This record gives sequence, C-alpha cells and structure tokens, in this order.
Amino acid sequence: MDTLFGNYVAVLLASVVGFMMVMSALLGSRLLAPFSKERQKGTTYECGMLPIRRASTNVGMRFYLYAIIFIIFDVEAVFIFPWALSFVDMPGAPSAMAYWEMVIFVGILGVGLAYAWKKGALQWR
Amino acid sequence: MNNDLFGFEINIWLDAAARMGLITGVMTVVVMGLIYIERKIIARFQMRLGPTRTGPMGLMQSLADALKLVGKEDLRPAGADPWVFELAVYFVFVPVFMMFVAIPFALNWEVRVLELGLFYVVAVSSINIVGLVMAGWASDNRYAMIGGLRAAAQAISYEIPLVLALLAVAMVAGSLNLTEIVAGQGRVPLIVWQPLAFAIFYIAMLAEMGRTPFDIAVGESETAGGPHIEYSGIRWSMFFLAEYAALFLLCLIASAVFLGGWAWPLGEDLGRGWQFALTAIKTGLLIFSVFWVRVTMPRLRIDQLMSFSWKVLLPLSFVQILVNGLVLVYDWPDLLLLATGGAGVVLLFVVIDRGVRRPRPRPAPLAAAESEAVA
Amino acid sequence: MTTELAREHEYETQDIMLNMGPQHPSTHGVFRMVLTIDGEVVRDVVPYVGYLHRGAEKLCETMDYRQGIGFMDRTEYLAAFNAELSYVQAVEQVAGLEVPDRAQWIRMILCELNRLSSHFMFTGAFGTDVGVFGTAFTFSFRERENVQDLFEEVTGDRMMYAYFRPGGLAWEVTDNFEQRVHEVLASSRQGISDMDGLLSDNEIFLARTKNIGIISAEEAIEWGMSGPSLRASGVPMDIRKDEPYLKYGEVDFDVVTGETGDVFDRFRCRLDEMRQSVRIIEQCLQRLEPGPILPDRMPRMLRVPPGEAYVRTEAPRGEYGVYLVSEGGNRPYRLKIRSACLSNLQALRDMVIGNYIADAVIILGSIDIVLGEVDR
Amino acid sequence: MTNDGANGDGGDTEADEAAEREAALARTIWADVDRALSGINASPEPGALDLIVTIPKAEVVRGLRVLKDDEQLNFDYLRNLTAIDHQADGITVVYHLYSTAAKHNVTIKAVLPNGDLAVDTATTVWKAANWLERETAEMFGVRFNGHPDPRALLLPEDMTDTFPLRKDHPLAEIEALQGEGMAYAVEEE
Repeated sequence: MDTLFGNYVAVLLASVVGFMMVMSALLGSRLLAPFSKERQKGTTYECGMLPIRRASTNVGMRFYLYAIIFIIFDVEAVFIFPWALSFVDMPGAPSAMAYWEMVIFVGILGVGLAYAWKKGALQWR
Repeated sequence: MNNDLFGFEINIWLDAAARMGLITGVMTVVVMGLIYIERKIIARFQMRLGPTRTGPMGLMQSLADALKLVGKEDLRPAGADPWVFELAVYFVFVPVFMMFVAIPFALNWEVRVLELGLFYVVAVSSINIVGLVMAGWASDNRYAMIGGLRAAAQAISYEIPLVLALLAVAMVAGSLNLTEIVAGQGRVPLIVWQPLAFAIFYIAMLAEMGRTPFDIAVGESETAGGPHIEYSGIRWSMFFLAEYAALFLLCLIASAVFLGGWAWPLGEDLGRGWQFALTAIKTGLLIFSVFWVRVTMPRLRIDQLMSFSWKVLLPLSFVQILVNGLVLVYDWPDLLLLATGGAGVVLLFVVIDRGVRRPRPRPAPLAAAESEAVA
Repeated sequence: MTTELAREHEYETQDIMLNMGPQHPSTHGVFRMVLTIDGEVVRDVVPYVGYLHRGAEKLCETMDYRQGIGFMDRTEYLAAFNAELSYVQAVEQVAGLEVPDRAQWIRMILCELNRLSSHFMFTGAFGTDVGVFGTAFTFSFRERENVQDLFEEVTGDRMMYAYFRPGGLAWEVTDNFEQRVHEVLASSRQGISDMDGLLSDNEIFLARTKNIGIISAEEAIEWGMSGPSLRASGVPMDIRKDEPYLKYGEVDFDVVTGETGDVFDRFRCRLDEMRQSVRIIEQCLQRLEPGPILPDRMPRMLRVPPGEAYVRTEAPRGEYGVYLVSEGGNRPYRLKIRSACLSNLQALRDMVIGNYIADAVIILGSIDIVLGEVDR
Repeated sequence: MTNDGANGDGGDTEADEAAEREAALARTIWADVDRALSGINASPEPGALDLIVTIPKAEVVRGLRVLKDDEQLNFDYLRNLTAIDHQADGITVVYHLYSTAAKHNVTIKAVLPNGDLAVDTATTVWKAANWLERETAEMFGVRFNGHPDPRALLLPEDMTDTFPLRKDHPLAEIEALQGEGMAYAVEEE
C-alpha cells in the first residue's frame, strides 16, 4: 500500500506541476502582453469574411460511428491486457486453454470488425 | 521502491517534488532544444540555414520565440465558450507532462517505477485528444471544429493499434513495468523479436502526435491550423510545447520498449553516464527519423488515414498478438517471432504499395452536382 | 423560427458552409470559394473572383501602346514574358510590323524560360498543397531563383520585365547571355528530376493525386480549358504546334498529354512540359545569330492603323489571348485579355464536387491559377 | 503568323478593292462557313488573322450552334467572348471560336443597338461562355437572355448601375491625367 501510495503521489504531483506550469505561463502573458478591448478582434477567423452563423452545428453521424467502434475495441484491449500478462503461467488452468479461449474472443471481435467493414462503417464518407 | 534521491532518505512527497522539479527543468530545456534542432534539421533538408541570428548559430531562437509569445496579445473570439476554450490548454498540456512519471532514463533513474507503467502511459496519453476536441469545439470556428473532429477521429483510430502493438511487446517481455521491460533487454532489444509491432507503433505514434503524414488535424493547406486556429500568443505555444513534449516522450517510450532503452547493448554494468547517453542517442535517432518523415512526406487524406488504421494496422496487430500467444504457449523458439514479425512488416509494405496503385473510383455524382444552377 | 420547428430539426445534421479565402494559405492569392460540406465531403462549391481586379483593360485604353506592355506584366505576373508576347504580337499584327529573326529567337528563349520558372512555382506550391512541409517549395524556388536571376540580368527587373517591344526587344541581351542560359538549363534539368524524385514516386503523393478531380476531354473543351490542364485530359491542343508563332514551327518538340485528366496527370504534364521547354531552348540557342533586334524604320511614336486582331499564345497556364481593336491613333480602342485561368477555373466546380475538402485544395492547386490573370 | 491576311494598301478603284476582298476571303474558310450558315444573314470580312463574320443579333446563337454542330467546321471550343463599345453605333459582342479537331478559327460578331442591349446566351452552346458572359454583362451592361447564373463576376455585387468598360464611363483622375500627357506627346511629335 505504501509503495502504491508513494508511486501515485508522484502522479498527483505531476498533474499539479503541469497545471501550475500552464497557469504561470498564462499569468505571465497576462502581465506582460498588451490587452485591447477592440471588438473587432473578437471575431473568429473565417478567411477574412465575417462569419455567417455560429460554427457549432450538428455534424454527421460518421464521427459517432467511429466512436462506437473505437469503444468496442478499446474495451477489448483492456480485457486482453490482464490476459496477455498471465496466460503463460495461469494458476489452476492449462495455459493452452487460456490461449484458445482468447483466440475465440478475438475471433468474435474479428467477425465484428469484418461485419463493420462489409457494412461500410469503416469507409469514411 | 527507491525513495532516495542522491543517496538521501527523504520524505516521499519531497522526493517526488524534487524529481518532478528535475523533470520539469529537463523537459523545458529538451523541448526548447528540440524546437531549435527541428528548425535547423529541416532547414538543412530544405537547403536553407535555419535560425542564425539569435545567439551563436541561432541557439537562442527558442528563447526569443518564448519571450515573444509571452508578450503577445492573447485573443479569445467573442463567440467562444470561455471555460472550454481556456481549459483546453490544460487538457492538452498536463497529460503529456504526467507521462514523464513512468519513463526510465537510466537504471534506477525515473520519477517512479509504476507496476503498470505501460498501461499508465497509454491511458494518460489519450487524454490530450480531449483537449484538442475541446479547443476545436469551443473556438466557434468552422476550421477549428473540422480540425477538432479530425483530431478526435484520427486519435481514436490510431489509439487501438498503438495499444495493441505495445501489448504484443508486453506479452513477449512478460511485464507492464517499463523498468523491467528495459532491464530485460540487456542482450537483445525487443525490436528484433517484434519488428511488426515496432512498425505499427511507429506509424501509430506519428498519428498520435499528429505529425506528417498524419497531420490532417492541423492540415495547414486545408483547415489552416485546425483546432488551435483561434489560439494566439502563449496559449497557442502551449499546444506547441505539448506537441514537442509528446514527441520527446513517445520517442523515449519507443526507445525504451523496442530499442532496449539504457540497457542494450551495454547492460547494467556500465555507469549511469553511459546509460543516459544510450537513452539519448536512441531517442535522438527516433526523433530525427520523425523530422525526416516530416520534410519528405505529403499529407494523407482523412479517409485514407482512417482505412489504413482500421483495415491494415488493426488486423495486423491482432494477428501479431495471436501469433505471440501461440509461440509463447507452446514454447516454440523465439526465432519464430522474428520470422513472423518480419513477414508481417513485408506484408505491411506490400499492402501499402498495392493500396496506392489501386485506382480509386470517382465518387458517385451527388444530387447537388447534377443540378446545373449555381447556388 | 418557432420553437416547435426548431425542435423538429434539432437532431438533423446540417451541411456546413465553409468559407475558404480570400485569406487562406492555399487559395493561391486572393481567391475565395464557399464550400458546402457534409462532414468532409464537398457538396457544392461557389467560387468568387475579382479581388484583384484592377481594370487592366480599361487602363490600357488610356495608355500608349508602349505603356500597355508594363501592364501586361501585372496581369500574368508569374509568366510576364508570355503575357507581353501576346500583347506585342497583337500590336505587331494590327500595325503590320515585321520582327527581326534575332528578336524572335530571344523572345522564344525568354518565354520558354519563363514557362520553366512558372512551372517551378507550380510544383513548389502544389507540393505545399499536398502537404509536404515546404521541401518542394524550397527545392523548386532554388531553380526559379536561377531563372529569375537571368531575367534580372537581361531586363533589369525580377518580375515586371517590360522587355518586349512592338517590333522587337527593348535592348540587346547581355554579352554572356548564351552561356548564362546554358547554366540555367543545367540547373533546371537537375531541378526537374529533383521534383520528380521528391513527389512523383512518393506513395502518399500518388494516393492523394491519382483519380482525383477527373475531367474528361469533352468536358474540358466544353469549359474552354487550355494549357496543361486541358492536355492532361488527353487533348493535344498546344498553340505552339497548332498555330505556330515566333519560330515554333522550326523547332522540334513534343506535345505532352495525359490520359485520365486527374490531378496527377496535370502535375505530370507540367513536369514533362518543362523537359520539352529545355529542349526548345537548346535548339533556340543553336539558331541564335547576331542581328538587329528592331525593324529598320521604327517610328518613335507608334501609330496603329484601324483594324483588329485576336492573338493567342501558349502561356504556361494555357491560352493567353489579346484581342486588340484599333481605330487609329496611339492607343488601343479596346483591349480584351483572354485569361487562361479564368476559363480553367470555371471547371473547378465540376471537378471538386463529391470529393473531400483536402481534395478540393489540391484540385485548385492543380489548375495552377494566377489571380492577377483571372481578375486582370 | 500562319496567314497573312489583308494589309492596308488597297487598290485605287472600288472594283479593285472588291476583287481583292474576294481574293482575301477565298483564302479563308468562308466558303465552308457560308455553306453551314445557309439561311442566316451573315456578312464576312477578312481579318488580320481570322475570318470575321457578322451575324444579326437575333440569329447569332442559332448561328453559333450551327457552327458548333457542323461536322466539317466543328467549332467545339469557345476561345473568347467579349464586347466592344462603339458608342453611337451600339455595342458589338464578339465570339472567337476554334475547332480543336480541324484547327481553324473564326470570329463572330453581333451588333446590339443602344436601345436594346440584349442577346441570347451562348451558355447553351458552350459552358465556357458562362463566366465570360458574366464578365461582359457587368462591364458593358449587355444582358444575356437565359443566362443560368447572372451575377457579377469581378465587380462588387451591388455595382449594377455603372458599366466600367463603356466609353462613357468616366476615367479616374489619374487615368485622365495619363490621357492628357499622351495628348501632349502626340502634339510634340
């Protein structure tokens, strides 16, 4: 417990230091840089033309589709991680069995990938 | 557990703080150096001189840039979402910084030995994409939005091959602890057993960093800067710093995981100086190769980029994992790993070559194209 | 909009209007196109030109014939010699002036050199469009610089040469002209193969440019395209061959054509055309002999009898035509400049629709527009 | 250039001039054009480079269509389209045609009287006429009936009342000055 705590103290500290670095840089800029209240400077860059509408609109489904496929495979990767480290000397089970079980698992996902491929979900449109 | 710094037993908080301080200093210097070196190297590739005016051989260029950027007016578009816009900078920069905790620079020279180091690195590295998406969304700019969405799509697509490539290596190494992985490569670096994993990792690494040929998010000729188009001054430079820090980090990880970090070929016997030098040389070579790719490669298009990840890299990395498992379970000779990995690399290049030569059908005429009248 | 209507459309995806230009890194000057995009696919594109319109035609009507030469430089500023050539030839046609041989050969050399420098500009800019970080640009600019230096030695200016005159040339070329041209050709030949090595064989470059922005030969003719952009579609239309002017009938060169009319073919055509230009210049240098560069009796103030002529020459971007109507006197009654890029640009919409945003950029790049010429 | 065309020095008598004009026309493709344009009121004139044919404005688009579709002439390429302001005599619209296969040129002109500055659009014949007509329309105030996209091309969209390339459009101060300077030069000579 002590080791774990000691290790992740550094992680916490790293995030704090990172935050402070960014903040100090922004603060330094706030102090040193000029600041104007001219309204024209607040317009967004639209190649020199005035923007017509707000930019944030509803965008196509395809991003959502990729996100779903991503989550499936990422979760799968998370499942594979513990297996990958322990299947060789699996306590209480023959390692070959652990391996072939994972082959089946990956195979099912492979079928899923093939299906998505076939359906054209992987084709960016 | 080594909470002794320079041989003194100290409080873990103080120890961590001291190490982080050291890392902060090192990182700042290295990143500034990298910016200078990249400019010099790219200039040489392009038959230019690069920075020459600031200090001897232009060495002070990065410092001058930093000073200029701090003194530059910091604009925020009136239509931007203030909180998301401001916070995006932190989300981009802090995760990169956090990754340094697990990197082994030399024997017993790291901030902390994390038992799940590789896993931690992978997990934290994907956070900064959130920052890019936030930046793109909050800027109230169409280019930024397209850039942000591109960044997200690209990052999630290459995340999986990256993770699986590292996983394949972890299987062979038998650990997720970065220090153990490095120490285990005293005789033979893992790139020998896992060339395909290295190839996949290298490509996915370029994509994760958003460097050429995968720089479609920034894509200067299309989206004119992508997610950080509306950022200026020091806030923009934070994106820039994060990019270079990520370059440094991912090359460090690649050199540790695949090239044997400080261990290969001299082992643990030699002094720390040599180990640091080895790490630096390997990382430097990788960084140089990234620069080299940057000056010679055109940019991919988004559909090519996505299909390459999902249709080529992902299946290949799965096959690699299954093959690794087979060899390890039945205790076949390691040479088989080399053979299959090598065959995989050849296959990868063949697939790329075939894909390039294959003609792409003209996109089907759309409804808008058929009508003659101009809007 | 009522709230109910708004709720009904709440989850509909919308086509985004993306405004590209006039201040955009890859619109090659002040060109603007409004893309209607669905995700990343371009559904419609509306080009806007005219930001660089300076009324060149009207201005020329108020100018002496000789002053007009300078203005031609300012329309087609990347291939000013070719622009000047069309203009002075139009004046010569209407005025009935005979140009001495030496002047014609020198004009040919300079025009072909200008084609080289203009195409170098294209390859560099196109490399950047495709996404090479500046390397193509610096490589080709080194070569362009050599050509430009030569122009400066001859004309005294790097961009606005104003060197051709109705009837001949403004002054004799420098003494070491031939030797300098040989030097420039040697470096250009190296530069062409450099560009070939950097781009034409690169896998990503091929993947990006092949089968993108295809336009068929019939469509290209229908839109009035010309120059390499038309020849890439497989139409061997080259004014230098079809209606030889200067001494093009006496030199040996091939008309380079493409097959599919895609972006890659347009790039390839330009590269191969540069090799042909080198070939032409070499032949010109062999035929160059001492002699006068202006007709014997050249009036101090040029007066042109009534008449009209439409003179077209093959400029790097296509047909650069000058339609000159004279009603006597010392200035044109009407001067119309037929711009190659204006016609080429019309076809942009056909080529872009259905492709991705990134393709729209390289398709625009592959037409190689010069906005000074489009807007005049 | 390829063909010499007519030069300024004519014969003394009218008969000589007419004969020479006939001879000049015979060197051009007028015979073919005349055959193709049968039924259309066309008057030829040998130009410095190409044959110039004037067609009444009501028939000009029909004539262009015929010239494009004729198998032998096959004018499939519209080189240029513009106009000339002849002040009191109206505005002349000029079409420069080319055949990519037969490689010959012709210039077609149509005179529009000042009262009725309108002509049918040629975009139905060649798509290339689209922008060229837009430019001509905004610069001269010529209306092209049936044009699919009659917006301004080069000028600002709200500049609809002035036509810069007409001769009565005032010159800017600097242009006027330039004109004066030249007038001085002419007198000096």
